[in-house]
Amino acid sequence: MSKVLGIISCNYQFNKIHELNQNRPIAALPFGGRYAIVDFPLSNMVNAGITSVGIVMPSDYRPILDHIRSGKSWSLNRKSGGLFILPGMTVSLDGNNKFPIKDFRKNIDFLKREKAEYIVISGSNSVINIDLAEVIEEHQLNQADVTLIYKEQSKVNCDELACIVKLDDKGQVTDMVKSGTVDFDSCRIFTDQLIIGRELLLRLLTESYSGDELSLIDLVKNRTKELKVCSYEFNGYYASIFSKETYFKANMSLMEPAVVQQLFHGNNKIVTRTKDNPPTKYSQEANIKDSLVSSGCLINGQLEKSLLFRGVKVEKGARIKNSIIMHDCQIGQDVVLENVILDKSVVISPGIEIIGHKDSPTFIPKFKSL
Amino acid sequence: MSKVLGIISCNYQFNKIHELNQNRPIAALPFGGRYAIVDFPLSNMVNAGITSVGIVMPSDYRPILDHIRSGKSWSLNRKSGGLFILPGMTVSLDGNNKFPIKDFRKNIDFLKREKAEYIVISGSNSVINIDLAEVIEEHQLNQADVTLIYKEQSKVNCDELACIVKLDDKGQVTDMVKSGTVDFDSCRIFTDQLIIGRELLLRLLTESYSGDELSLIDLVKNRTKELKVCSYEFNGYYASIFSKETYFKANMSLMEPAVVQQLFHGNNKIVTRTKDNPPTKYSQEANIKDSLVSSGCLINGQLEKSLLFRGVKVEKGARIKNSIIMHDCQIGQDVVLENVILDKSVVISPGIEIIGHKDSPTFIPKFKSL
Amino acid sequence: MAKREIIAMLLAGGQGSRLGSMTKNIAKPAVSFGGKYRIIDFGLSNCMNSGVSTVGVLTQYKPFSLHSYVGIGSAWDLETSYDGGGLSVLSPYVGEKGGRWYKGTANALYENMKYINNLDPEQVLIIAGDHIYKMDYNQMLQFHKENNADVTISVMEVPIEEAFRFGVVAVDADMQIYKFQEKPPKPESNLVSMGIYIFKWSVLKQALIEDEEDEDSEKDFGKNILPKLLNEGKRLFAYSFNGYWRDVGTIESYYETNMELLAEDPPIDLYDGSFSVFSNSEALPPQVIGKKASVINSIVDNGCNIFGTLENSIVHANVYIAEGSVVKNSIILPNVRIGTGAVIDKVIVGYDTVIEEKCEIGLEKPDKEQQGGITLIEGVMTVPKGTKIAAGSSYNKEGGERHE
Amino acid sequence: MAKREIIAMLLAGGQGSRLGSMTKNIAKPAVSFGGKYRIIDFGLSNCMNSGVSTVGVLTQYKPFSLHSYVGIGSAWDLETSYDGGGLSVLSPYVGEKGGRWYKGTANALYENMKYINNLDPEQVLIIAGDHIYKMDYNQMLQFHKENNADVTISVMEVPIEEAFRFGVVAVDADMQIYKFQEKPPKPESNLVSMGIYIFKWSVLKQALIEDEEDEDSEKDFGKNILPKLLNEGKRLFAYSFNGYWRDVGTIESYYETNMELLAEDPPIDLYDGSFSVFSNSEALPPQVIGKKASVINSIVDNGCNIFGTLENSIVHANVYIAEGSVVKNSIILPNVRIGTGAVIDKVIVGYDTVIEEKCEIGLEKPDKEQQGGITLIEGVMTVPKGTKIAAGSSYNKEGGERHE
Repeated sequence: MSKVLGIISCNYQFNKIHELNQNRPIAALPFGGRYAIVDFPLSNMVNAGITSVGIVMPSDYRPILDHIRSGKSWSLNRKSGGLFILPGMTVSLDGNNKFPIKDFRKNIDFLKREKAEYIVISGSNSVINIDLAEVIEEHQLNQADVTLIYKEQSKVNCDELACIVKLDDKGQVTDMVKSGTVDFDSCRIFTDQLIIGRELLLRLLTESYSGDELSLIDLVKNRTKELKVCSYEFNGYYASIFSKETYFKANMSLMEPAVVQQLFHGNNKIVTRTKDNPPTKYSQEANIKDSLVSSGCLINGQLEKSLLFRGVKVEKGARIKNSIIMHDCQIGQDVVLENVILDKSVVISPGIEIIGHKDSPTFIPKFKSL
Repeated sequence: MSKVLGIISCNYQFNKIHELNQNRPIAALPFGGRYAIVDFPLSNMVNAGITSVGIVMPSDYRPILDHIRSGKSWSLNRKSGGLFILPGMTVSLDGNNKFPIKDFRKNIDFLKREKAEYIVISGSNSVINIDLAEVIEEHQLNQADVTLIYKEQSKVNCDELACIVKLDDKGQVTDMVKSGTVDFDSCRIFTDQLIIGRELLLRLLTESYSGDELSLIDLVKNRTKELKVCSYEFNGYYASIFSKETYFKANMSLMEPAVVQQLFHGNNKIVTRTKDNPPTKYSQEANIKDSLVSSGCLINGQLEKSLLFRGVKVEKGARIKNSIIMHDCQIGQDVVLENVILDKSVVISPGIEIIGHKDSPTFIPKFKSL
Repeated sequence: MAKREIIAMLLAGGQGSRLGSMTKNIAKPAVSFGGKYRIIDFGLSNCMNSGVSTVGVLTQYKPFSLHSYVGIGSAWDLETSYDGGGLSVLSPYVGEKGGRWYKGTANALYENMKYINNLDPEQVLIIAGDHIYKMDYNQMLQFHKENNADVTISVMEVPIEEAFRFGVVAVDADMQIYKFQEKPPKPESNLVSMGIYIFKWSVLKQALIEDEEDEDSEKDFGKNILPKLLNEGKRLFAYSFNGYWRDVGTIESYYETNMELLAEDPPIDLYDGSFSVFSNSEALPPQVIGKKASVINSIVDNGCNIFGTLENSIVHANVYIAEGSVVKNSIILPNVRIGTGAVIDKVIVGYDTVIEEKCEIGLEKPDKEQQGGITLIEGVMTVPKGTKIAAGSSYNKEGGERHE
Repeated sequence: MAKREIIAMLLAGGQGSRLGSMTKNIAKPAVSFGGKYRIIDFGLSNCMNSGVSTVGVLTQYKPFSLHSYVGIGSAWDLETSYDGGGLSVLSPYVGEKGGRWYKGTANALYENMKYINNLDPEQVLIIAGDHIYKMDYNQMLQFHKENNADVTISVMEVPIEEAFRFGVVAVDADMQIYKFQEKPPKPESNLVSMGIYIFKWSVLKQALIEDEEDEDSEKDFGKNILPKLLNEGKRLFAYSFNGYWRDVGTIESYYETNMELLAEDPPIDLYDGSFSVFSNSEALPPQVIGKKASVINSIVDNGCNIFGTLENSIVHANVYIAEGSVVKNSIILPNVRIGTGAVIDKVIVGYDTVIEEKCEIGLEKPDKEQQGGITLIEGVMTVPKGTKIAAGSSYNKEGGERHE
């Protein structure tokens, strides 16, 4: 395989999700019981044999750095290649202007120095397990300049923030538009992942005199005539997280064994930082149905269609339904939770009842005691 | 040994050294052919068995992070304890106001969480190899509240920026004053290293309502009557770096084999990040005297009383005297350098002659080609 | 190099033959335990939590399984360092003329004397790789130093009728040992050795050399070294340990010790963050508990998919329990698959094994049950659909040995 | 687990007896080379630079020295991973009934067949641990695949009069091999095997099993496996390598290969950052060149203190050369101390050795010089003040072996 470089833009944030991630970039948001969202792009790249990955950091770099550390969990603590911390600005996004070119310009030395043929560029708000090696192979076979990865979804699942890819009959990209502006039955949603030649990217960055406010997507879409912009359809599970609702929905979709199977039990593993938690213990009084539980929990209560992160304690008589409980929360006796999201280390005193709305769960911020 | 926590303040900068480190905190300044200055406090702590070290970072954290990475070189890539990145502000200093208490307040959660009995606090602009385990032992024996480490120096070596420790006849600290304000024959210079009980530090931080602009040194010196503030005299090699001249002098002092012996060949090693450089090669034309050379160099020219960092190339006929050449510089044929400091990756074309002043060497910034 | 105060030598060479086919492909200390751990995690974590930062792990039986598990010790903050510190795996060496196993615990130390000499410690801590306990060795070291002891033996009280199975010590009021008897028929005391020793290295070294030359010696600490030193008038002390300690050397004790974790207040707390047990574990997804599953009084590790009924059981990583199956009072090792309709009771299922649909294991109770009625299914095999296995039996497969 | 395309098996078990006392305490691949490296660095760095990320290192002689040097492979980005990838050290196993050394290169592979089976690669690259060269195995793999070869042998041209010392291949225009002769008295070709092979694993596996059963076989790749496969009509190809390659198996070749690095344009470029040679090295201070020192045409590593005269020499880490001493045409291994007034010429000084004041080594030239006039001083010893040693001799110390 030709040498490929990975870049993950971890420096964006969505206004709609502000409540959940005010103190952390979306890339560091806990997901699926033990992961951070950045684990998905990072693992996908490493699984494709990519050994040099640049992480574009937001100004508050600590949550991401705390999670990724030296990159050892992903075997990226290397002498040759490895993990590169790239400074970026925290950008608030609402649609097409992802991958601002000023981020790339700021790190142009890195792009010049790392002698790769191709660059895989990924966002950090998608839950996806994709075989990027196959995409790279297809990119090569097509002799493409750029390959955009999309997922076809029915319109009802297509948020107005999504970026839609328009294709010609040979599958080449003719345009990219905001979801709200088109009216199709089904949408080809850009998954925020693309492959581009390194030389081409460097050329685009130096050619485009137009200001820094443009995004890489703009550069590509303005050149669909001169460049060969190919597309790759991804058929597996894909969720884009940009609001509390999409966050909740994506987590809840893990109650479907098929989704867990596809995301976590296939050939390519999603890797995350391991912690030394003991296994989970279910007591005589435990009553669990249709749930996902991480290690280190002590469960004496009742659980239904819920997701427990590491180290959660659930006391006797507590009933949790349709909820997400992040790590180290303590749920007191006889507590009733339904449609709630507890951020990490929340303590709920005995007897308290919180019932959120089915479509818009109640969110309790971290370290809160109720 | 009781559990001890280390904290290194890497977030300060001196106005006088601005030229040398405008793009890096003083802690990341290259020193002695292959080190960064932060290697000294970091190695001293690790050599004393300290396995939890907090690094207070300046806003431009990258140079330090690039150097320290996961802390693996110092065996600090640990599950229990290890390296902690603490956010700080970049502070510009000129004397006594080191260790601003707002840095400690900002990271008070860390100080509360890490259950150590003592804390060793160190600056990051001193070149010193000290057995901190012995100091900690003495601190315990003395049942001291605080122990300040000082070095006695003749007045002529005592810069006006130094902080002078005044002792009573039992060796307890009665006051700390700026060097310029006293008139002794010899000075006891505070080496920017102290030991303090963790509980005491937490108490001082919460007690002192007076604003954030105070430093930990102020807090201690205002309490020399209530607290038992002991002193520890360090007798070995010590250099404090706060200007181009002190930087140059400290590097040049390494031409003295005894200094190299004391700093680098004793029981306690100064550890730094290793790179895979080949060894250094001296050609038939090489003529080296009284110099310090790092690995990866190719030397065809003449060297006298000079310090070469890694990967320097010196062509035939070049003559370098009394100079510091940082890593990856290229010195062309017949170049003459005397009393100069070349920052990293400087290229000097053949035939060029640069002769600086003996007491104030000429400085060439990094990546410059002349 | 600064002289080291103490290093640990962890004896991990035991074949564990009393664990039957559980140790067919794996060294005893590498056997899974408690839903997530390997037995050796406890000794290594004790070192880590006690600040003992240099550990020699002595292996011989199936060393590859242990070696690949412990690696260079990073999982226990024991990463091998330039100066010989950190963790080193010490296997019997095959010379040009062949190699041989250690002749006994003392011989194992003797053969690795050069390793210890290079490190030049003041004290040597000797521990076993097959005990389940949490202990701060540093407290024992303080006791050892305060007494200026040549040897300190960690001891505990057992019912006097059990004492004959151990090394029994008799002590004076200062806890100095005046008598040591290995497995005496009529014990004089209920204070027994836990097989954890701190020796002054100078004393141990001399004793090892002399014992090696003694042709009558069995090269064993309990039988030879300790009685010999006592006879010579050396200062031997007993350090009382009051915590939980188990030897998991038999199928029964392995089973019971696992099951003790299921108590409401288990005698050993794995959830105590101030003295954690560390392990070298892979990042696995959370466990899935299905719509029709029932999970009570059980311990389950990451990566499991539970769709059946689970009761009073310990389930290690990546186990799949199909809908309609029932698992009771059992210990399931990693990567096991239990098929629909299978029912198992009081069974230890070895790793990577598949139990196909409708098997009934441990249900039929013969009049005279072997091994405490515990059924043992060997690892890396398939139990075909509908197989019935009586309680207390061992289900093995003869033939080709896996790469160890 | 995804099927791996290729894994490497690095044969590092050779005793290196032709290197004399240099390999008394250390395996040949762990011997220092070129001022900073160990011989094995070249093979491991080639793997790293070629993207071969799974390497089994087969050791047997003095395995501890190699094991502690390579660790878990981090220095070459080959850190051992959960799925068996990365670097694994494979030592001969001591079973209950003892252990034995490998019977030959093919037997070494045979004994580790289960390791390879677990990894299930398509191709197996076999390399030696004692060759100095830089090679992109990936190009060889492409050639191998393009030819749909069963075996590809890396070959180079040598003067025809040298060919009898190697495995000689005869090829057709497409580089397909039609004849292979191990060390033939009268070579038909000057194309010789470098001991670097890529095998289809399915083909190699079958051959290893059959060869193991063949009682007449010497279990050697060159003597048995390759001729056998050729006879069976398998597709063997020769991959031409034009770069620098040296076998450093004798004192003379070790010496000469080191000395070649001192040429103005050395045939192997260690300063080429695009294909670096990596090593597991300690952070040592820069080298000190004293006021009265003279250093010309030499390679010196970190941590050295040079106060004397150094000429045409290679000096490894942490060496101290006192004022007034003269070191010429020599290779000094790590941690050596050379005293005031000592003069040494064309000497290999083993690691950790002290040469006291006024020794004269290699100055006196006997009429008939042994080992090319190279004097060999064993490691870890002291040459007393004023000792004179004639050129071409070996200065050893009998007695106690260090812990290896």
